[in-house]
Amino acid sequence: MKARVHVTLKPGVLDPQGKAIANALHSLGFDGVKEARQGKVIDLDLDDTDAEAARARVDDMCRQLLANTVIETYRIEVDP
Amino acid sequence: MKARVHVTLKPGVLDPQGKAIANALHSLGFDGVKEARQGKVIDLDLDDTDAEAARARVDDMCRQLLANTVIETYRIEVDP
Amino acid sequence: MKSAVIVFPGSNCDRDVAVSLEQTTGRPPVMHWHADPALPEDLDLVVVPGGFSYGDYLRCGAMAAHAAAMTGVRKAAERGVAVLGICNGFQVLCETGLLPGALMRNRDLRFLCKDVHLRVETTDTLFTGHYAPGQVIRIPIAHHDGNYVADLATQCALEDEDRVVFRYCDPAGKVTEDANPNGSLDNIAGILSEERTVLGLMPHPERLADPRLGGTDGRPLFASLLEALS
Amino acid sequence: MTTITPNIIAEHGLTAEEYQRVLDILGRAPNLTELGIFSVMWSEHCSYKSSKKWLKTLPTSAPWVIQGPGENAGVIDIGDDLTAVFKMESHNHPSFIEPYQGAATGVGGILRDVFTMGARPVANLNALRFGAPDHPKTRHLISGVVAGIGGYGNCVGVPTVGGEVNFHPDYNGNILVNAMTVGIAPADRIFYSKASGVGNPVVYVGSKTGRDGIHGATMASAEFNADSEEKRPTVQVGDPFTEKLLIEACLELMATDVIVAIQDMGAAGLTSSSFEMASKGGLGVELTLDRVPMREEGMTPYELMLSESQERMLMVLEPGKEPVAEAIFRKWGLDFAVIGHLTDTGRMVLTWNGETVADLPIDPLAEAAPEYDRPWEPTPPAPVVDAADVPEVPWTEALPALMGSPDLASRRWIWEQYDHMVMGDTVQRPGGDAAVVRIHGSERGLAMTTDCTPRYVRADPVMGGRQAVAEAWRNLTAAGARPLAVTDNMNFGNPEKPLIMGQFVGACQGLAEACRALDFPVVSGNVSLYNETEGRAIPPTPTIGGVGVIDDLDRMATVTFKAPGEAIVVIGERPDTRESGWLGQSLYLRELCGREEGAPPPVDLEHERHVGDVVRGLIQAGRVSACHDVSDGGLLVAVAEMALAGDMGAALTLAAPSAAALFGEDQGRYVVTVPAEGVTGLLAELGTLARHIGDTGGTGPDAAITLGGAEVALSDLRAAHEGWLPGVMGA
Ligand SMILES: Nc1ncnc2c1ncn2[C@@H]1O[C@H](COP(=O)(O)OP(=O)(O)O)[C@@H](O)[C@H]1O
Ligand SMILES: [Mg+2]
Repeated sequence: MKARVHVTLKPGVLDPQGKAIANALHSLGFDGVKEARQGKVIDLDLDDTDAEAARARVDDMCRQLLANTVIETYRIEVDP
Repeated sequence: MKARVHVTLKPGVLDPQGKAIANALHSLGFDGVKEARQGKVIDLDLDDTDAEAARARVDDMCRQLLANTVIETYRIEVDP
Repeated sequence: MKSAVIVFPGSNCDRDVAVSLEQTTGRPPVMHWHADPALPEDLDLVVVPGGFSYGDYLRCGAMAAHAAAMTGVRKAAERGVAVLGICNGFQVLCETGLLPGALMRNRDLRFLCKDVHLRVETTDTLFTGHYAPGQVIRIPIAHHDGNYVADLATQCALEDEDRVVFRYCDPAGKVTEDANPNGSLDNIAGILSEERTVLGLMPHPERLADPRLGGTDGRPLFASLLEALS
Repeated sequence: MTTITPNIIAEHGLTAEEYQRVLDILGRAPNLTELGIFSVMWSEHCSYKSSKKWLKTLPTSAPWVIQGPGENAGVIDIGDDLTAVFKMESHNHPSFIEPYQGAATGVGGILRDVFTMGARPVANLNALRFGAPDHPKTRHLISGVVAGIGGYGNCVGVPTVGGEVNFHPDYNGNILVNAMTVGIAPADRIFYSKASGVGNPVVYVGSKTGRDGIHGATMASAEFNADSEEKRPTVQVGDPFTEKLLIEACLELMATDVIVAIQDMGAAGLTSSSFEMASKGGLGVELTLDRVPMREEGMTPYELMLSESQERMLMVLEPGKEPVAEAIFRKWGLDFAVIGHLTDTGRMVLTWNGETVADLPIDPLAEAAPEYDRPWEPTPPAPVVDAADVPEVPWTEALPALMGSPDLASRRWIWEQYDHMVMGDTVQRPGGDAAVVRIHGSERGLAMTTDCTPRYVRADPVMGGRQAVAEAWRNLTAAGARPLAVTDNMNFGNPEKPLIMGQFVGACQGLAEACRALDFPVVSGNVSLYNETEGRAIPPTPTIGGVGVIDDLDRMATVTFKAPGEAIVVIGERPDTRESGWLGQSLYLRELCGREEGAPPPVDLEHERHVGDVVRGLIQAGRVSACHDVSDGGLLVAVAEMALAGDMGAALTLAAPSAAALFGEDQGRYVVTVPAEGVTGLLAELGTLARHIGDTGGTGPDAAITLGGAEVALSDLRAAHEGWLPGVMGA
């Protein structure tokens, strides 16, 4: 079973990478970019067969390791 | 208009991040993780109003900046 | 003073800080392997050194926060043992929750290794007694992720409780935007825990604690610890 | 099974002649795996087929040389029962294709060459050449290469302390990334790659094998062209954390007595490492490929043998000692597998699923490796530029322009991205003549530098070759070190073209002459040929990495002006050129007159040696307070660099100097400062070899360089010098 975790910075937390991307796009001539934010995606290949159990386990992983909840939020997709 | 770009390593390319995440999850007791791969998501807020034009422009951005096509592939979602 | 340095597989300033500790205290620290949860007895000080603990691929310090040795560090901190986290060590301490806030990628996204000036904001700590209040010191930084962030409540608590220990400043001691190398909130370079026994800082005091290396402004930090803890 | 067609042979970079030799050796047609092995072993990169003949002419011995060329790295005695182990290696093509990973894996590879020999790496250097600063690709290449070198070295925890950077449009399509590592090993614990002991286990450690960089070695040996883009998937990704584990685990194992031989898996991975170990020991080797740790499913023997996955090593262990080694590698979280053993058959036998998939004779394959005596033509001599034909730009304009020009501007933007202080022994940081790293726990130091002036080499390969060595020697001397030995990285174009081959031959001759005259032997090196794009060759670039020892760090010199009122003295001018100055190939001529021409400055090796020995003697006797050699940009640039480093001005007393006198690039000169009380004695002693040209003085906002009634503020010089690279990089 596959799971995907999206980790993004909380709104309000300044995103230096996103800002740099927006600047770089502008200097390449892409003017229409109002904002850019960068996040992480972690794709997991799991032994689980039960989607709900998998989601709970991945949620655990996120809280313990994959996201820093001081500055980040996360979202889990489980692909049965 | 919002666009989202997913950038992932091409299959077969070594992913030290993913490897480290899988190891860390194992040592936290999450045994059922067979593999982990890490990618990026870039969220863009665009001036465009036409979805097709936006997609073409974002594709350009990917090739020029957002993805390193030597080792990465990308996928674009446009959210009208 | 009995000290221990935690050694993660990717630590690379463990020896450097051990050298400084030995030079100032006359006693080499115990080098403590990350996989061992039981820290030595009767410790006065634990140092979490700089480096790339487990490669730091996910987030700096994220994996190290779960190392067996960190259970020991947490317990020691609860008992009031002094804990010093330098650079990667600061990141690890934030990730474990021993210190508030987080360290993000530098404002300019580049790794930065250079001497910076710091203003000593408080001398009411185990770590800074040998500095003068407001003293400007020169210490190197070497990091990619030293951009300190915290929410407003934390920021206020740090200020109100006199827990900001070092701020980036110019050579004259002015805390300016230009003197901020990484975009840190309020130019913060180092902070204390609520109990004032845990210090995390991005600059490397152990790198300028030997005249041969071009300066000794880092030395009083170790001397302060020696006096406070012996 | 794949039949070997002429097409497949060509794809493997073998000529018809070379293939015939394969048939002769085997007495049959090879299978695909075997063909792959031949192709990498006989590639330019692994076999040195075009360069071997000339490399043999380099001097490689001295009483302090413990290991010259032929091993993973060179080894020299540095006293106190310690050795310095060092080498330089190129990662040019991979860095052009993927700058971050290409440069990062270049650093990883050279680190492995050094710790394979039992040394703890203590310093990294890098010699970089980029295209024109305004070329559309340059900025991206610089930022990627620099981030990659930093990303790898910083994580591994080895300080990156020095290097050099040049810009020239002829590198637009073919940048150079040469990485050098210096390590320190106990004299009684050096490890070699020569296998011994029939039956001994062959052990694989480190990362798992994936399909990385298959055919990388062949790629590095073929000229670039438009469809190189197609070769992109061969790029390897570095994992510096694993490298760090590998260093620690190997050094821990090396402290025991279980390793018979050890070899990193670099270019051509498992093939060349197993082949070289067995070949050096005159033995055979049998490998069970199924046991190789694999990262991906469905890998074939061909892929396993040719993969260039990083962070892997091959070892031969004492029999029965596998558990000792395994425990250490497991402790560090690394893969460990016994994949075969040594035999007395002299053959390499590979099995897969119980079947033999390759069976090759080792010695014949190694001995029959092609060796070419390629036709070559010398570079026609360039005319000497007459200074009278060169326009005089007032020095107040010329100096700031030069200080802010691409080849002279500050590299701070680069070295601030490298952790140059980790390990706590960097006593001379980047920015001076040589970097100096203290030998841990002592009051002695290792000085190191990398040098080459490609524009000189192109104008006159012999003289340019000499100059590269002389400049490295001079940089070490200027720090107060005794220069001991060099590593070289020979970067050239396509050797099948006689003029290019002539550049290589000439440079080797110049190198050899200088190394001999300066007692500065070559102990390791690397050759990178075919650095061409669309038929356009890079300027010939034989990079020299020099290493020396400082016996007492209290007697180390730096370039920094120390105190006001000290005499500024130039040492080493020849009486006949004292007032003239050599402008051919100078930066003055190129940057201010737009002329890149003429013969380069001659290098008189006897004079060079004499002056250097004098200067080193003065430093060691504590008689000078600062020292800097004169190179790119000439005398006034050298003085300006010392002034900027010390944040202190200089009042020069030269009478009506010409541009040639100020900016000529005559060789064999140093600028020193001497405390006032010591000047008279020094000048009397050195006679015409020394000239008092002014005094230090002036600090703060008013600091300036003054000369002939005019002045340039240090702040303006600093702005030009420090501003250029950040300006190019947009930050
Ligand atoms: N230009 C050179 N000058 C001297 N020695 C060289 C030169 N090029 C290569 N060598 C030596 O040849 C041997 C093989 O080099 P190389 O294949 O680059 O080493 P590795 O296989 O460790 O990467 C090494 O001992 C190296 O020092
Ligand atoms: Mg090697």
